[in-house]
Formats: sequence, C-alpha cells, structure tokens
Amino acid sequence: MMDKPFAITLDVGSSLANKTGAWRTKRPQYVDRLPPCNHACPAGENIQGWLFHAESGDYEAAWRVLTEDNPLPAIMGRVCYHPCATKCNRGELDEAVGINSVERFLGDEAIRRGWKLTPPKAESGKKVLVVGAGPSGLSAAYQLRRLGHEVTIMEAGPFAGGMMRFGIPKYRLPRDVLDAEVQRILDLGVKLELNAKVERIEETMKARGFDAAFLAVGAHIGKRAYIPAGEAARILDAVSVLRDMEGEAKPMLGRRVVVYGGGNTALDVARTAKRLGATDAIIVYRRTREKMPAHESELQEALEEGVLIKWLSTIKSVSGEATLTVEKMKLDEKGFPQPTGETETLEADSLVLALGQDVDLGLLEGVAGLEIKDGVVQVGPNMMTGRAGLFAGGDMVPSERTVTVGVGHGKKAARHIDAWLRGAAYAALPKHEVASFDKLNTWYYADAPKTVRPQLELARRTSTFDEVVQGLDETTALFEARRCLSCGNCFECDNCYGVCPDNAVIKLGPGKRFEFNLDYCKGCGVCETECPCGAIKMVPEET
Amino acid sequence: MLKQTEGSHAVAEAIALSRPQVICAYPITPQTHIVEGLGEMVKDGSLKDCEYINVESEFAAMSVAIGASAAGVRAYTATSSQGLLFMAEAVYNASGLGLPIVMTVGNRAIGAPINIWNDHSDSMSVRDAGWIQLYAETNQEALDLHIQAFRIAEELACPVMVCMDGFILTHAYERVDVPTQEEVDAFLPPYVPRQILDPADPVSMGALVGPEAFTEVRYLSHHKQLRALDFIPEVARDFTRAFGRDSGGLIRTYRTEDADTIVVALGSVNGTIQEVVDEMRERGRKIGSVSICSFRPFPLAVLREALRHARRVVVLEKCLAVGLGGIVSDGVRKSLSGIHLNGYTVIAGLGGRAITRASLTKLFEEAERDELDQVTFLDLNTDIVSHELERERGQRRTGPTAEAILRRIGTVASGIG
Amino acid sequence: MEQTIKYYQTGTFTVGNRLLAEDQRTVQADMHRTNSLNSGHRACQGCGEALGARYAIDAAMRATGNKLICVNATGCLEVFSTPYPETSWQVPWIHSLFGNAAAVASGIAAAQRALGREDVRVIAQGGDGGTTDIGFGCLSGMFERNDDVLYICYDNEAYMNTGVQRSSATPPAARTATTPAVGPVPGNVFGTGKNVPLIAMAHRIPYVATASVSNLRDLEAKVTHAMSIRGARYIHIFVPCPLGWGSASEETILIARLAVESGLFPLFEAHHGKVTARGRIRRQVPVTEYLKRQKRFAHLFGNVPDLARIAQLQQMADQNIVDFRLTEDDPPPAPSQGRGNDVSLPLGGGPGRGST
Amino acid sequence: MFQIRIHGRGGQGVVSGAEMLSVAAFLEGRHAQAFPSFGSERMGAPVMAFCRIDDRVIRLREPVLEPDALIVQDCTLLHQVDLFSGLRTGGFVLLNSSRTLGELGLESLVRGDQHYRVACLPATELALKHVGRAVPNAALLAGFAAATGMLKIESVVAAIRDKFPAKIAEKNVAAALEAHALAARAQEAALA
Repeated sequence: MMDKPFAITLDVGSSLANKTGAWRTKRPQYVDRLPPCNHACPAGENIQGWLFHAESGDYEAAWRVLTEDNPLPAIMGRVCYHPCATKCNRGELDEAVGINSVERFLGDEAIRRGWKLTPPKAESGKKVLVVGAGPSGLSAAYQLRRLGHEVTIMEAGPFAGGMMRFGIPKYRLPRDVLDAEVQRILDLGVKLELNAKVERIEETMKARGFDAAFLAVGAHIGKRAYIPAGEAARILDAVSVLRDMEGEAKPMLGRRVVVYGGGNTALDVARTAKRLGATDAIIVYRRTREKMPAHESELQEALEEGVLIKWLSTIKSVSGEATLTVEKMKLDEKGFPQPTGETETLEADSLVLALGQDVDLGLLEGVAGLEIKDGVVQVGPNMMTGRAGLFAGGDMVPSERTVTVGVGHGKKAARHIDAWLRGAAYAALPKHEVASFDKLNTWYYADAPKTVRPQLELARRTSTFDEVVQGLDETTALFEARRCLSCGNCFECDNCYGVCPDNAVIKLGPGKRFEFNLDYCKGCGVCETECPCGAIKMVPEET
Repeated sequence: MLKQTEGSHAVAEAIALSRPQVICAYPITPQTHIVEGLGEMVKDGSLKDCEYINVESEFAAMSVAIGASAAGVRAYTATSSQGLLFMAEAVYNASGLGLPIVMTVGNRAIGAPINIWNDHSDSMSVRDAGWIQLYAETNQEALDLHIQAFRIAEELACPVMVCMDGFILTHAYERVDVPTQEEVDAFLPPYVPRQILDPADPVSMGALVGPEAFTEVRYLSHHKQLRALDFIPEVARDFTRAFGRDSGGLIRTYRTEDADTIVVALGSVNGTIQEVVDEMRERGRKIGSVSICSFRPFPLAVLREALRHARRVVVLEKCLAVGLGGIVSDGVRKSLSGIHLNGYTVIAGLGGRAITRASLTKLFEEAERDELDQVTFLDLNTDIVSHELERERGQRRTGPTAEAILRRIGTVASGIG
Repeated sequence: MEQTIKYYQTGTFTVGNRLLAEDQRTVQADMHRTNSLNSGHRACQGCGEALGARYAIDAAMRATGNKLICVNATGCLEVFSTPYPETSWQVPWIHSLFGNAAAVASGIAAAQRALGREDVRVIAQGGDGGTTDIGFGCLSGMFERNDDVLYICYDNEAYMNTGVQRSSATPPAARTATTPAVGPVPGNVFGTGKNVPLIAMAHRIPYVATASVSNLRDLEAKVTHAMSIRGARYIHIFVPCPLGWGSASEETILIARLAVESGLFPLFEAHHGKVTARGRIRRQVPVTEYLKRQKRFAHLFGNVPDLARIAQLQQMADQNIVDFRLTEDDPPPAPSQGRGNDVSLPLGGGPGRGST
Repeated sequence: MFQIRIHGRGGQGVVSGAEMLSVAAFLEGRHAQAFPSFGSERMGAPVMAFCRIDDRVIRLREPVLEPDALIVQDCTLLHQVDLFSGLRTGGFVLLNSSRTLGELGLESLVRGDQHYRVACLPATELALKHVGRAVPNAALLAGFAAATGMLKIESVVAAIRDKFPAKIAEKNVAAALEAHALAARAQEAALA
C-alpha cells in the first residue's frame, strides 16, 4: 500500500459513490412489442418465436414452438400465401424474411426425422366431434386432443385433407407430405372415420354422445353460371375437375381448354390442364390483372407455364361443338366491368367454370337457432353457432377461404370449445402494440437479400406433376431465419449494455436479458435510440 | 578521486553516479554540456539501465520526467533561462504531484534583451513553484548537491532544483573530488516511490481538487518544505560523514562572528566575496559573509541567528524584482523582523556583468559607512543611463533601449568579462 | 477492418451477438468487462467521449491483460472522471497538464523500458484541444521518436470543458462561443480544421486510424489491433458532444453515424503512412442529414438557407469519399511494410473535414 | 596566485589551452582554475580564456584583470584588441610568431618602463608541421612552460594527452616537445 498524497492521488473506482441516477428525468424500460408477422398470421403463429430457435439451429425447438399453433407446417410452408411476409418489416429494408420457406423446411425436417407431436398431459373425459378432415377440422382436432379431449373426425370423403387434397394440385402439395402430417395428428389418438358423411349433426351427436362438435365441412360445390349452350358443349366445374385428379380416371379436357374465373382455383385448373397435355389453356376473366383475386405468385407461375389469359372478357355463349363467344368488357369509374358489345369467338374442347364454391349445409337442417347468410353459417367471436355446443369454422363460415385461415379457425374454436366444456369462457391474452418499422434501428442489421427458392426448370414443370417450388436446404434455411429482425423483442444483442455511457445496464446472462441500473442511469436515451429491435422505451420519471 | 575537470562534466558524473533511470535532454546554453556528457555515458554503456530521451522542448523534458517519475523511476533533466520559463507550467505540476525529480539549472539571465550570460533571474522566477532550490558555490558543491538532491527529493517526495551559475561554474575547469560508485550507493539508496502508476495497484494521480481541499493541499506542500528545513542539514551531515567534506546544508557563514557588516549572497560569487572579506579583515575591518545554499525552503531561523548581532546586512543578489528591488533581500528582511539593523540590497552581475574584487571592496566600504542606498546597482554606468533617460524624455518613439545602449558603449569592450 | 457480412446476420453490427462463438465476442459484450471508466462519472447525459473512452480503454485492457497505464490531458474527460474525492478510473491513470499528455506517456514508456517491464503498455488520451492545439508539439515529438505509446484523441470539435470555444478541429460554419452565429458570416470561418490523422501519417508511424462511437465494433477492433503493435500509434475517435453541438442526448451515436455515412468523417486505417483500409459507407446520406440535427449548424438552415456553406460541407464529404474510396467495394492495396517515400497520402480529406 | 590570460581567435583552441594549463598545474598538485571569457563568439572572432594557478583553493571568480602572463595565439590581434590591459609590471608575454620582436616592431614592449618579458614562438608552424592544422595551443603551452619555468614539460605533455584522443594527442605532444626545446634554447640565449 503506497501512501498517496492527499486529494491529488485517489483510490480507483471510488466514483461509484456518486449516484448519477439523480440526474434522470426520463427512464428507460424494456418492452415487448408484437412483431408484424405474428400479428398478420391467420393461424396466429408465434413466428418470431420459432425463428429465434431456428436462428441458432435448434430446429426441433423451433418446430415445437411452431406446432403449438399449427400442426401442419410442411403443408403451410407450401400452400400458405404468407401474409406474414407481406407485413414483415424487413421488406422495407431489403426483402421480407422467407418465413414461409423456413416453415416448410422445419415441416419437412420434422417428417424426415419423425418428430412426434406432444401428447396431452391428462384426459378430460369429454368427447368432441369434428366434422370434416380439412385444415380447419384437423387443426381443431389436434388442439382439442392436446387439451385432453377425446376427438373423433368424421369425413365424408375417402381421404383426409379436404381441399388440401381435392382442391390443391399435387405439384403444389405432394400427397406424401399431406399424409405424413395428417398421420402425425392421428398418432395423438384422434379417431378418423372416412366416407362417414354426417347427415344430421344433432342426431349424430346425441347418438354417439358427443359433448360438443366443430363443423368444418368446407365448400365443395362448384358455383354454376347460366351460359346458353348447345347439347354437345362440354362444360365442367373446377372443383370436380380437381377432385377427379385424385381418382384413377383423370378428367378428359381436350387439347384446347378454356377456364372461366379469376381465382386461385381457375389457375390451378388451367395449370392442371397444361399438365394433362392441353396445348392451349386459356383463362377468361372479366376484370383486370390488378383486380384478380388469385395470388400473384401463382399467376406468375401460370404465365411462365404458358397459360394464356383474356382480361376484361366474359363468356356470352357456347355454340355447337366448341365455339365460345366472348364479349369484351371495360371497367366503369367504380371499377366494375361493363359490356362493350364487342365480341369474338374462341375454339375450345372444354370449358371449365371456376366461379367459386358453395357449402353443403345439409347436415344442419332442422338445427334451431342457426343463422345462415350468403350460404355460410354465422358464428360468434368464439366460433360458436347459434346452437350451444355447436361450433363451426373454415370455408363454411364467413372468411377468406385459405388453408391458413382454416387452421386458425380450428385452433381458435378448439380453445373456446375447451373453455365451453369446462363451463368457462376463453379469453385471449391482451396483445402488445405492434412493432412498426419506425420503432427499429435497422443500421445494425447486415444487408442480406432473401435466398431465392430454387425452381424446377419450366420444361419439366409443365410436363409432370413434380413439385414446382423446392425447399431450402439447411444452410439457406438458417441464413433465411437469421434475417429476422426480431421486431419488438429483445434478442440480446448487447447494444444497450454496450452503448450506455454510464455503464448503467446490467447484463444478466444468456436468456436472461438485461436490467437497468437506475442508480447510475442519467436517462440520456441512447439505449432506446440504438436498440435495433425497438425493445426499449423511455418513459418520464414520475414527479 | 580528484579530477581537474569542467563543472558541467563534474555534474554529469554526479548524476551518473546517482543511477538515474530516465534522463530528458533538450539543449540550451549553458547547461548543454551536462546532458551531452550524460548522453555519451548512456551511449558508451558506462551509464547502465538508463533511458536517455531527446525531447522536442523543455516543456516536454519536464513532462517526460513527470511521466517517468510517476511510473516509479529516478528521473533527471537540466535547463537554463528561457528553457526554465518554457517548462514553468510543468515545473509547478511536478511539485504539485509530489514527484521527486531532480533538475539542474545552469543559471542564466532572461530576455529580452536576449542574453546568454549568468544571473539568477531564471531560477528566481520559479522560486515559488514548490521545488526545493539549492544554490552551489563551487563545482565541488554542485557535484555534491546533486547526490544529496536525489536523497532529499525522494525522502520528501518533492522535486529539487540544483542551481549553479552558468559559465562561471558550468564552464569552469577546476579540481573536484569525484566519489566512487560504492560510496554513492552507500549514501543514496535505490528509489522507492511513495506513489506509483502500477497495473498491480492502480491509482488515479492528478485529480481535480476544488475549494474544499485546495488550501489543505497547499498547506501540506508548505509543511513539506518546512520539514525540509530539518532534513536538508541532516542529509548534509550524513554527507560529511560519508564523504569527509562539507557540502550543502541551509547556509554557510564566513567570518561572521563579531562582524558588524555581513554580506549575504547565493552561489559562486561567495568565493569572490570571501576573498574581499579576507582582505578587509586584514585591514582590521569587522566584516563577514553568509552563503545561502537552500533558498527554498528559505532558512529564516538559521539566517536570523547568523545575522542578529551584525550592525548591517548587505544582500548581494544576481536578480532583480523589477519595481521592488531585491528578491533574496525580502527573505533576509523577513528573517530579521523585529531586529533593527541597516539592510542594503545590491543588484549585481546581471546578464553576466563581472563582479570584481575592486567593485566589491568599494561597495562594502561604502556600506560600512552606511552610504549605500536601499537598492544599489553595482557598477551601474550612470552616463549611459542618464543619457538614455534624457533621450527618452526627448522623443516619443524611442526605439529599443538595449540597442540604443549598445550603440553608445560601442560593441567590443575589449572582450573582457 | 471493414465488416463484411458474416454468417451471423441478426445484429451483425450490434455490440454483441448470441450467434457468435465465445472467443469471437466483443469486449463490451462481456459480462465481466473492466469498465475502466466506471459509473458515477460526471459526464453529461449522452456523452460521446465517456462512451468512447470506456470502449477504447476496456479494449486496451483486454489486449494487454490489464497491464496498462493511462495518461490524460486536461479536458472534459479528465474533469468529469476525477473530481476529488472520487475517480471513475479503474486503471493506473495520471493527469498532468493540458498540453503534455503525449510527453508524460513517453516518460512512462521510458520508465517501463528502464524497469524492464515492457509488458506494461501506455495510452495517452486527450480531447481535440489537447491534441490538435496545445498538445500538438509533444504529440509530434512522441511520434517522431516512435515511442511505444498509443495516443487517442477524442474529437468533439471544440473546447467543451471551457464552454465550447473553437479549436483547430472545429469544422467550417460551426457555431462556438468564439465563433458565434452572428454577423454576415456566422459560425466558424477559420479554415477547415487541422487534420491530425494525416499529419500523424506524415510521421510514418506504424499505425494511424480513425474511429467513431457509431461503429463501436470497429473502434474496439482498431484499439485491439493498435495494442498488438509496438511504437507510436494514433487513433482519432469521433465523439459527439450533446452540450456543445446542441444535439439531443439520445442522438449521440446517431449523429456520429450520420457523420460517417455522409462521408464527413471517414473511417480508415494507415500503416507506416499508407492508407491500408477504410470503412465503406453502408447507407450514404447527404451532409444536411447530419447538420440539421445540431444547433451549432442551425444558422445554415434559417429562413434563407446558407446553400453555399452547406455545399462547402457537402464538398468536403464528397472529397473524403473520393480520397478514401468510401463507397467502393474493392479492398484497398495491402499495407506496404517499411517506410518508403512512395507512400501516397490522400489529398485533404480526413476526419470531419475536407480539402476545400 | 599566478594568473594567465590567453588571447586568440575562435577555433584556435584558446579555451582548451587554458584548460590544459590548469590540468598541467593540477597534475603538479597545485590548485588551478580555467575558464573562458563567456561569449557567443564564433570562429575567427577574438576570444580570451583565463587560468589561475595557486597553492591553495582558488575562490576568486572574477575574470583575470591583472594577468601575470599573456599567451597570444594570434599576433594580428595586437592591433585589434587591448591585449596588455592589466598586465602587471614585469609580466610575461608569449607571442605566437615566427618573426622577431624587431620584425614585429614590438621592442618598445621590452624597453618600456613596464619591463615586460616578451618571447616569440613559431607555434603555428610547429602545429602545421606535427599536427597538420594551425592549432598552436599545445606548442604554446610547452613554450610557456619552458619560458616561465612554471610547469614541467611532463605535466604539459600529460595534460595534452588528457585533453586529446590518442592519435591527435601524440601529434600535439611532438609539437609541444619541439616547442619546449626551442623555447628553452631561446631562454638560455636570453640569459646568456
């Protein structure tokens, strides 16, 4: 110990006695904000949550978080139109994160490695009927089973999958993938009865002693439009064409096929026709490309495959063997198509109508208290119909008709059914404010373009039903996952810990995040400005 | 070992014998030969474990010494005149931080007018910088004082300035007794710093000190110098014991017992004064002299004791407090407070003006007759001064005084002095 | 020195990154870092200098295994870190004078040689006043002798400690207490700032670098690299001063980033007088983005914007971008060993100023 | 106390001459003090140096104002500087010249009532001969030793060896020895 000259030479670190926290007028707080991807997901997936695990290469953990909300990642990774990506903040930076492709990678990985879903902890002793083995039904069955209920799915068709099987062509969703994910749900102990059409729901429930039922029969009846036509004219509807694709006898469409409509189904049929050997597959749509409900990516692929589209056209009549009269339309100022009187003729071996689908509500006849509107069943915010204990979801209720929405309905309904069975009401947790782009400091993220999913060369694609879009391999999936900005939630980047001029941030260690040391924090706010993901918020000191 | 050598070289040898670890060198006449000599010793390996740094200014010289000393090694530098003023800020800092640096000042005047010759204006200008100031009377004493200086500095954690008259001592060849390394090692232990910058035991040196503690810090540095009043003679006694000769201490008296007139002076001029004292004593005059070695701390008590019985004191100083008169005289007067005797201040030897026996004899005889003014400028050329004053009265734009005077006295005064 | 996009993406430029291997992580991400400049110091809210100093010295502490001695010139850093009776330093530290930090450091380095303790390294640090003005002589002397000292200048472009007076590092047009925003030509009208990094390079010392508190990993890497080299080294760190610049305390790093991304403060490294690496601008911005966030430039954006002087500042930035090839991808030529006279210095340019 | 003043020009070794003189005296066990006339003079300018020799400690620090002896290294100074100022009666003067007093027109110095004792020595020639450069001081010291008998030639030689590096020293020693012989002979002649 040296004898230090008074006042001139001081012992180190003694300024800890000076609590500069007293200078503060604002204080920083750690917050969690809702990532826009999670916010946008119809299936309510905790996307950022499972990406977090994927980033560190723990794919099983990622898959387990993912399947909390969605038992069908391999399917969703193929057929979802990923609204998550549309809302992804990264889109404003370079390109949205390929969430959907990582999801598919996880789904495929799970199948490849044979990961099993977590079985229920305890049996509830309640019996629930699920009508329809489509995405919504499967999702509901899965969630209900995990909550310990005894679940039976009654499916009218010969296979499980519903529209995933009868509406989506193989080249978009290989059937082995579908089968694998369905089987995994059944492995949890869900009973599946095929070719078991429910004629009268209430009778079935009473007869078999179900405590509740979830209806998800989908919409399988192709809409017809009145078109004057000769006897010889070959006119089919899209749903049947696609359904027949699953059977032995493939539909006979001829060399020149005209499809009428502008939805995804219309595109599926046209692309299917191409694969069945049609030289011409022409879509006739009464509005413009901008107005087309079909998904852009599918339209793009269809065009690449040589599908032709006549915009602003309606079919007036079908004369003789195969001559269609098409009338040109024009949009009025409201954007509605109006006839112009101009017509032209079009040669076609067959005309396929893809004008949307209706729901078969037969099983609901005589059920009291139901409200049916526009051909679909009305449900409350808890997915319950007018009849207590009878819930419904998917295409048969008012909503966008996608697999993802279906899965979301299934999950939501399951939670409410579970609550209802316990005589309670399910209340979802209050949502955090959304982590919008302006909350981020994106300088800290490396600029990295999205990994483009390799595609099969067009030639092979149009001649076979091989899957068009290929998946990511592990490295690219990892790369993609790591493009996530972790919007609104701390990812332990240590920025606050590093940038504080007063060392007023305490690092608690991996997974434990951080804590502010208010003894020394002067409230400068640098940590808030420099937090990349917007997980810090300055709030005024209470006076 | 006895040697006939130059003052600067004798000092260089003394420094080398004191085993310095860092030496900072920046040239300025007349101290240059000292650092040149040391540079040679470091280069030829005779001075080992020593870093010799050629710096870019006196300010840097003292700063490097500060860093070295704070890092726990024995640091030395030398300067003169303008150089001392240029490092003045660092001079204060070294003492403020309590760093035992030893510095030689080869005393020299300060310009303008620029003048390279000897007087005490330089060291006097930093007399209150918190350094101990020792003035050497001979080259032997200069040599001895440096060895003592390190011991004093390191014991008290206070820097020491050893002042020796430029040219008169630094350039004079005379006999000196140079001690052996063993003798010096026995007298001067290795440097054990009181505070040190050491990663193993970190401290912060040089804190900002506010009104709440600054007075106390200053009091402590004053107190440190008061302790030096006891310690300096102690070291001098040890030195005498070890080396068998008297050197240093606070003051030295010469034939002051029963003296009516006592002359007080600093540095080499004491030799000439003693010659004059002897002559006058032979003529029965009661005169003596006192040589002040330690000017800081100022030895009030011992000086009072040496002077109290005299009738008059003549303070002969090689510096001028412009607008006041003497600098040393002030201290002497303070030492005599309450004692009534006639005090005279004589300003002599400014800018290298030779101080001769003749002038001193005349001066002291006038003093004995109490015919001196309060302040006397020895050998002042009154013709020149009055002429210059006349000229100034005459015109508004007078031009530089120094040049005017040189024009009047002609350039070469036969080179003497 | 440039940060190429590594495989760890999430937060590639953040202080820490959980995706990195332990040994790749930064000093500042370490739970057990030194905090060589401890809490409780009296720097203003959002002080860039306090941040830069802790970063630099912590990095040096790791690089030297805590065998480090620091010298501090008079200035904000010294005053806010060591007011009696408290010091914030955890390293052996000395403050001597305003203008002699480099010389004191030379003395300490010499002492270590004399003691045979060359494992103990020395850093001198000062603000732009203590470096580019009053301490310049000692700095140049230390460079010329190639003493084993790393000198770090924390540049906030004025004398902040004494109340924001102009220094020779003050950029054109900036308002300071001695170049007030009044009269026909408000703000600083004296030159374009003394470019000490380039002057340091002219001494052909082993290493010169510029850094910014906006690029903290880069800053840390440069200090670490500097400590791996013997001899005189110089790092010039850009540290915004909310008080002196009239900027928001939370924007300290943001403003530093804009200085870099606009080209006004080029990041580069030089070995033996030759530029060997420079920081690519990732997202280029016009200088106005940087200027308008600071009250010291407010007079440029009055009712009648001072387009001429804004253009002058933009020109300086553009000159830097050209001189240091700040927007080019290709790496600059490898460092030349030895100290040949073929060394090519960029004309003008340099931290915060240009060759106008 | 014996006081010597050496006159010469910058670069002629005036100061080292005085120093060697002091060393020689020191070697004979006497006290000596040598110092230059402190100035900023450069090459060629008139300069002086002083030397005091005594048997007791020399305390006096004033310049030599009343020399007992003068050594004039350059006779051209005769007409430029008041060389003889203060030289005491009977004082000794050694001139560096190959000419005689008569040739130099300095008989008056000897005949005058000051009774100066004046000698000439061709020191520069000797220096050129032995050292190869016009550095007359070693030769002059030897001449001074011989002429005044104040110092033994051995002491002068030792002082020369003390001052110069070996090679140059020996050359100067050679010059000194010849000068000493010359001066000794002249002395005898004078006495005869």
